[in-house]
Amino acid sequence: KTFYWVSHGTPADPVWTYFLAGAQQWAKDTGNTVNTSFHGNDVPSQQEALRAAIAAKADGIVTSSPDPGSLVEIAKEANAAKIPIINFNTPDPKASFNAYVGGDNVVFGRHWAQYLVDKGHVKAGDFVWMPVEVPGATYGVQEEEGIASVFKPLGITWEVTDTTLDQGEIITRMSDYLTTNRAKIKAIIGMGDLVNGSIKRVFDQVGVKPGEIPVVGWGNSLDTTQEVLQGYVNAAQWQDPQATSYVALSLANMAASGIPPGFNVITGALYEKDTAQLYDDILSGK
Amino acid sequence: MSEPLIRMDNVSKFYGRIQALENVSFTVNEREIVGLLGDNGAGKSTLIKVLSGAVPLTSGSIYVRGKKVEMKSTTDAIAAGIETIYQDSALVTQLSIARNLFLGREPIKGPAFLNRMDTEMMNQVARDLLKQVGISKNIPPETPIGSLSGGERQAVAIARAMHFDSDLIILDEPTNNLGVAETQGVLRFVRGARDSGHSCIFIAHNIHHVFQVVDRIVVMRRGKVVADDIDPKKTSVEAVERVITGMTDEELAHALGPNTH
Amino acid sequence: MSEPLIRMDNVSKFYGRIQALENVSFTVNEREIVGLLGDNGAGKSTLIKVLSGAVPLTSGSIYVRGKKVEMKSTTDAIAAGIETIYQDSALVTQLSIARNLFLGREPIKGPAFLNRMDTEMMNQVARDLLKQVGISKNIPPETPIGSLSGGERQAVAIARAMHFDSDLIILDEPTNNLGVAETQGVLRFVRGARDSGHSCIFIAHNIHHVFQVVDRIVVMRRGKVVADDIDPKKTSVEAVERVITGMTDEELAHALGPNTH
Amino acid sequence: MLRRLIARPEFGPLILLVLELVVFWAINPDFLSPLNIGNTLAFTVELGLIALAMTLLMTSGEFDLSVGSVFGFTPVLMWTFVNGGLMPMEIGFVIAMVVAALIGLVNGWFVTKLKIPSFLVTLGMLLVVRGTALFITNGFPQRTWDAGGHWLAQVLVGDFYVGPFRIYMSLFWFIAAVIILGYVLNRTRVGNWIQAAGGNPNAARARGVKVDRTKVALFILCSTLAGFAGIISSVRTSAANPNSGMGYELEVIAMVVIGGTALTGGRGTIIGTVLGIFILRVMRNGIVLIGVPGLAYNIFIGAIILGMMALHSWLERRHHAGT
Amino acid sequence: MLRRLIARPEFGPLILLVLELVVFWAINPDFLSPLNIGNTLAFTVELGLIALAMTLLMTSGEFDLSVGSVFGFTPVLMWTFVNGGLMPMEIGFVIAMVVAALIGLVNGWFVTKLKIPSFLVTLGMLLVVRGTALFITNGFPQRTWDAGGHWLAQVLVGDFYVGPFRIYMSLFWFIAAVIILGYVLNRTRVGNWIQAAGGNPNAARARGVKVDRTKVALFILCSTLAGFAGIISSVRTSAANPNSGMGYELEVIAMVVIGGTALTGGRGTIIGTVLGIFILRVMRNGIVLIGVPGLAYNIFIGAIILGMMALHSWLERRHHAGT
Ligand SMILES: Nc1ncnc2c1ncn2[C@@H]1O[C@H](COP(=O)(O)OP(=O)(O)OP(=O)(O)O)[C@@H](O)[C@H]1O
Ligand SMILES: Nc1ncnc2c1ncn2[C@@H]1O[C@H](COP(=O)(O)OP(=O)(O)OP(=O)(O)O)[C@@H](O)[C@H]1O
Ligand SMILES: [Mg+2]
Ligand SMILES: [Mg+2]
Repeated sequence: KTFYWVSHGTPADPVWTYFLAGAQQWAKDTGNTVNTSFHGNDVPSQQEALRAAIAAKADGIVTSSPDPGSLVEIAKEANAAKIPIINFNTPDPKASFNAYVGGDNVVFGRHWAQYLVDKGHVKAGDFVWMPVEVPGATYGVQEEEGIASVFKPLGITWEVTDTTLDQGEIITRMSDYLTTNRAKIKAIIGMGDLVNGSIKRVFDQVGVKPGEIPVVGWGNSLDTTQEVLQGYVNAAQWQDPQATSYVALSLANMAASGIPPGFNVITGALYEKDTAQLYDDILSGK
Repeated sequence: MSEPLIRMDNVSKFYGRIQALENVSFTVNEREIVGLLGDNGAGKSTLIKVLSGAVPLTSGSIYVRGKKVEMKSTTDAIAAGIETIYQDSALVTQLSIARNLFLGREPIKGPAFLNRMDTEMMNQVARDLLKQVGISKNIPPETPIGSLSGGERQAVAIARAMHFDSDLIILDEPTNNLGVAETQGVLRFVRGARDSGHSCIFIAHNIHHVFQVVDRIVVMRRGKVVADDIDPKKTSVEAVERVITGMTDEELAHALGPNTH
Repeated sequence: MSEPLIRMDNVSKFYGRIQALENVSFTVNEREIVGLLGDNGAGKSTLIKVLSGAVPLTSGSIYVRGKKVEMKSTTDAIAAGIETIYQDSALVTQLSIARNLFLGREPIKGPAFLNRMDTEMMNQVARDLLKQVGISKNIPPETPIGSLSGGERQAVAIARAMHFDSDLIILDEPTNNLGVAETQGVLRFVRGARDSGHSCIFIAHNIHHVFQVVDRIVVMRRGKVVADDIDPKKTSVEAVERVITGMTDEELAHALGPNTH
Repeated sequence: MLRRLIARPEFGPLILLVLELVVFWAINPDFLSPLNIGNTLAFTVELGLIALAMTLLMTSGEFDLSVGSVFGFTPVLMWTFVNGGLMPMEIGFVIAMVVAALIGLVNGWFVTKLKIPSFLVTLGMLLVVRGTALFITNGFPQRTWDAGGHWLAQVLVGDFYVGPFRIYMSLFWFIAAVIILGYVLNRTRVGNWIQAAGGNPNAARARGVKVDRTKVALFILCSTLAGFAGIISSVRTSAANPNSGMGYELEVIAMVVIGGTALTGGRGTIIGTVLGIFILRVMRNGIVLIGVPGLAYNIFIGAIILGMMALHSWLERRHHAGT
Repeated sequence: MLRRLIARPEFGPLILLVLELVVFWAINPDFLSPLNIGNTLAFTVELGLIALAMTLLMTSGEFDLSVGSVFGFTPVLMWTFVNGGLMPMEIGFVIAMVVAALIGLVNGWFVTKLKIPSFLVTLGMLLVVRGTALFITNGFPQRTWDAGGHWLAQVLVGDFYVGPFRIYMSLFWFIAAVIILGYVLNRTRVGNWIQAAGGNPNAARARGVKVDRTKVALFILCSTLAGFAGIISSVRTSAANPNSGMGYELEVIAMVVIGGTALTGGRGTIIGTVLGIFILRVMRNGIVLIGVPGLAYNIFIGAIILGMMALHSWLERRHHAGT
């Protein structure tokens, strides 16, 4: 059978390489063909690819949602063509997908904010810095929504800054910002894997000791698991990227065989130093 | 006497720190062909560029029929009735002959808002004009300028001035690159222009050509006008050459070498 | 008789579907100055472009001292001892006079791997050469070509050929744009080149200039050679003009208009 | 007849397009299914609108790197107004288009009056416009999915079926733009000025052609059509994201250049651009359809661009040698 | 003396840089703190190396959009070899540099032999190289953390303190490149050829200058230095990510053009480029330091580019009018 795995992410984002790895693993395990493509938040091009998959009479499609609402039409067309279409990574309840596999970015954001508050790292009147690779991309926007739901009532202020997807540039911009605002920043939420994975390098460059500024955020990369183990990052979010792809494709395959998936699969866990080794092992393929 | 068509008064021009014109005063009367002579770098092209608005003057003023005019751009000069054919005949190599001829003044066919060029008319006029300037070979008017020979290009530029007859036509070395027949075409055109009431400024290094058509000769040297009322009918070519180079007879004979006299 | 320096045999050249040269045969002997005449579009520039490797020929062959040579690029021609000064004097406007003069053959100072140009020497030579071609004004050799007058540019191109004396020097309308003194400078240079053992092809529309220097005149018309052994000492200017235009005496008199004779 | 066809500069791109179609179709016959054709057309015409305007601008010797950001910004602005309940959709549309035109005006003004290379001006503008889109939305995408029934949405991108083909209204906008801009470039006075402005601006100026005004008008055209395409796209895809249109500028310029318009100005062809648009879009569509792995996607796009250019240059040379 | 300084084309950029430094410093004195200066220098010189090579390439009339992707690809390749245990670091380095040079060779070959505009060639190459980097790594970044102590890493980017300033070895590589390339462009025969190739390639060819060979060499230089800068950067930031260098091409070209090199070729200045490099990097650093809101970052960058260009053009004109 032929399946299409269509991502709104960029291959530049390391977490997506783990998602991709899950899809490839699934193809290997089951012997089915999986055609993969990345669309870098470009909605028209993703829609076009999805319609191409429908035109090619795919046996099943799995896709992530670039923006809530943007795939409503496509889902309908897939339904009409009787092609199973499974949503993963970023949910869109408005669209008629057959199922959803993945986390909930709003919930993740709320957890991070709550974590900082519960552990006493921030209080009313404090300022939190929230770097993100691509401002305006859905994940950051939804996370901010969740974070805001905790911080706003408490009177905690924050700023989102733009770092790009380029490691050299990320480190430079984050260092610049940290140098300037070091006194003001009470905590950092790294709203992306590349950003959070650069914390150690930024701290080292600016001369901040591990633990001096509490950090939470994404943790789907070896850089971050290491940072958690070494104390640079207090807690990081695990998204089960490979598993998400694998399960989503399995559901698509199942639906293609006529068994409708009547449920969603929710993934994700927030880990600290004690459990970080587990994820470090998964990511380094041990 | 009435006001001259063009009067330039005490005009100076600096390119950076190089002074190309130094207090030049220069007039052209109605129905007069003025020959402008001078050695390389004398400032002839600069003078007419100032007059046609292609470069701004540094100081001095320009009067057209006694009225002071600011030549801020070529558009101003065209509006004042001055048409110029530059030395580096300014054509667009990618465009066809016909399109170059009418550039900026393309005829319109049909309702104005459609802005549609009258291509047929343009091609027809272009064909006629090319014949008039002495291009005997049959070159289609759709040919891009880029594939013409040096002289053919010059001929196109001339043809353009012939068609849009203005009060004053400036020709900067129009006979360069031209063959015998084409050169005569240009000279005939200049004479015809005067006969139909126009004035001309004619620049050329070939003094014989100048002598054949002009009413008055002005000579420049190193940015200054050194003679401005030479009558070609009463002066010899050699005398004018001496004024141009600023040499004594003896120096000139030496410079011209043994073979020439 | 020994082999001529250059022999072009049955050369044809098409630009797309336009035939610019039609079975042209043409020779230049050692120590000979050949004048190449012809009306606009006759194919003169094309002929010498083929000879200097600037455009490929469509058919035919070229021999240098009896040896067949493929002119695939200008480099081949330069290696064969052919130096060309193009009609649209090919200079780099952004570079200085001195840098243009030595372009492609810059002198090196110090160890070779440093590849260092000998700027002082270049400037010195440039200064001298400018004087030799008759530019009396003191132009610093560091001046970019872009800020020279038309004639001054031509003079720089000439100066270049004077310095790098090759077996054959081709001059395509070198006296266009040039003033009296500068023109004589060029003619003197051509004569000097022959005296020191070089050959020249000299193209000009000013037949008087041609008559002053050449040993033999070749005339082209519409892509063909129509006369290839006119002796300027035994022929009148008018007769040559008739050959060029291909007209009878009567037609010519008419074409030249009333003022000219 | 055939000879004249071959002699045209658009012949090379035409061959390329046909070749491409044949290859993809041979590999996957679904490639020419009505569904896929309708699908490809939908997005193609949106990018295509920008490419057409860019053709004129490039013919006049300038180019515009800010079109991608205007494509993203204009719909965001419009939907911010509309969703905020500030005004009805019609007025929001008009205001957004006026702002897009103003962006073009500023570009043109900087380029012509201050004589700054259009590369720098429009690169700066790209950043400003993209930044503004992010700033006014705080990074949040605007929702547009309730626009479906509105008459303006219908006029812009309403879809209907012609036989098995799903056709969007935007296709007609595109065809209209092809006809009008093709006519302007080849048949009108203004077209002559555009070509002259790109070929030899000094000569054009010397003839009294308003070179600067022509260029400014083209900058405005380019921005306006980019904004228009952005709005069409946002209604069709139900998404107005401040990040959309990223990188379109290079793709659009590539389309224009592949079609045969000179990168340096003076020579432009609308038909060529239409071919260029299809060459690139068909390629992107075909590559997904024949199942090129996601990570290798860019390798293929790049390699095909290079390969096609090599073929193009070979065709050109053969053609010159042949006649 | 002063007069001659003012007459130089680099005078405009110099004023801009000084102005920029003064303004930022006045707003936030920390701007000139040793920590910040060391910080800024580190990344500046990496981009700077590319900009220097690009200056020569652009003087010769071409440009290279693939430098950013080569910047990302070269270190990925090197670390893939090294981390895979296939070879020691020295050999990995050499092989990666050779591959970078080959990319330049291919660019040059397409541009000069097939006569395809460098815009298209290097755009295609950008995609191919970026795609290959993703493909060979499967998108995973390569780790370089253990390189710290290796002698080669020390030579490339070892850091040490001069007084309070943290200086990286890469600064010396940059200075060396400035001196060598400045010398080549202004004093050597090859420099004369480069300028002639950009100014009037036909004239240069007619004089027997090997225009094509010169351009190919410059493409190779450009790719090689981009790869070298990428490796330096990867060692310094301990990360070899297949996506690094994205968008650098435009920033690098902007640096070169702001410095006064003509976008159309024929005229180039290394000193101007050095100023252009600092103008842009200082700007990026400064606006974070003075506390511009995060999402407005791009607006400011864009607006400052436009503003500086306006100032630049005003200075130029004053200067021409004045003398
Ligand atoms: N754009 C420019 N920048 C600087 N100097 C210039 C510029 N144009 C001309 N000049 C200088 O001004 C002087 C006069 O030049 P101009 O072109 O007016 O001479 P001309 O009399 O037309 O000479 P020719 O007969 O050779 O065409 C020359 O010395 C020339 O070097
Ligand atoms: N690149 C080209 N493409 C097409 N046709 C050309 C090209 N160059 C020249 N021609 C044509 O070839 C013919 C000969 O041109 P050529 O330049 O050799 O003439 P010429 O004798 O040098 O004339 P002139 O005295 O005007 O310089 C002309 O009819 C011209 O239109
Ligand atoms: Mg002149
Ligand atoms: Mg000629």
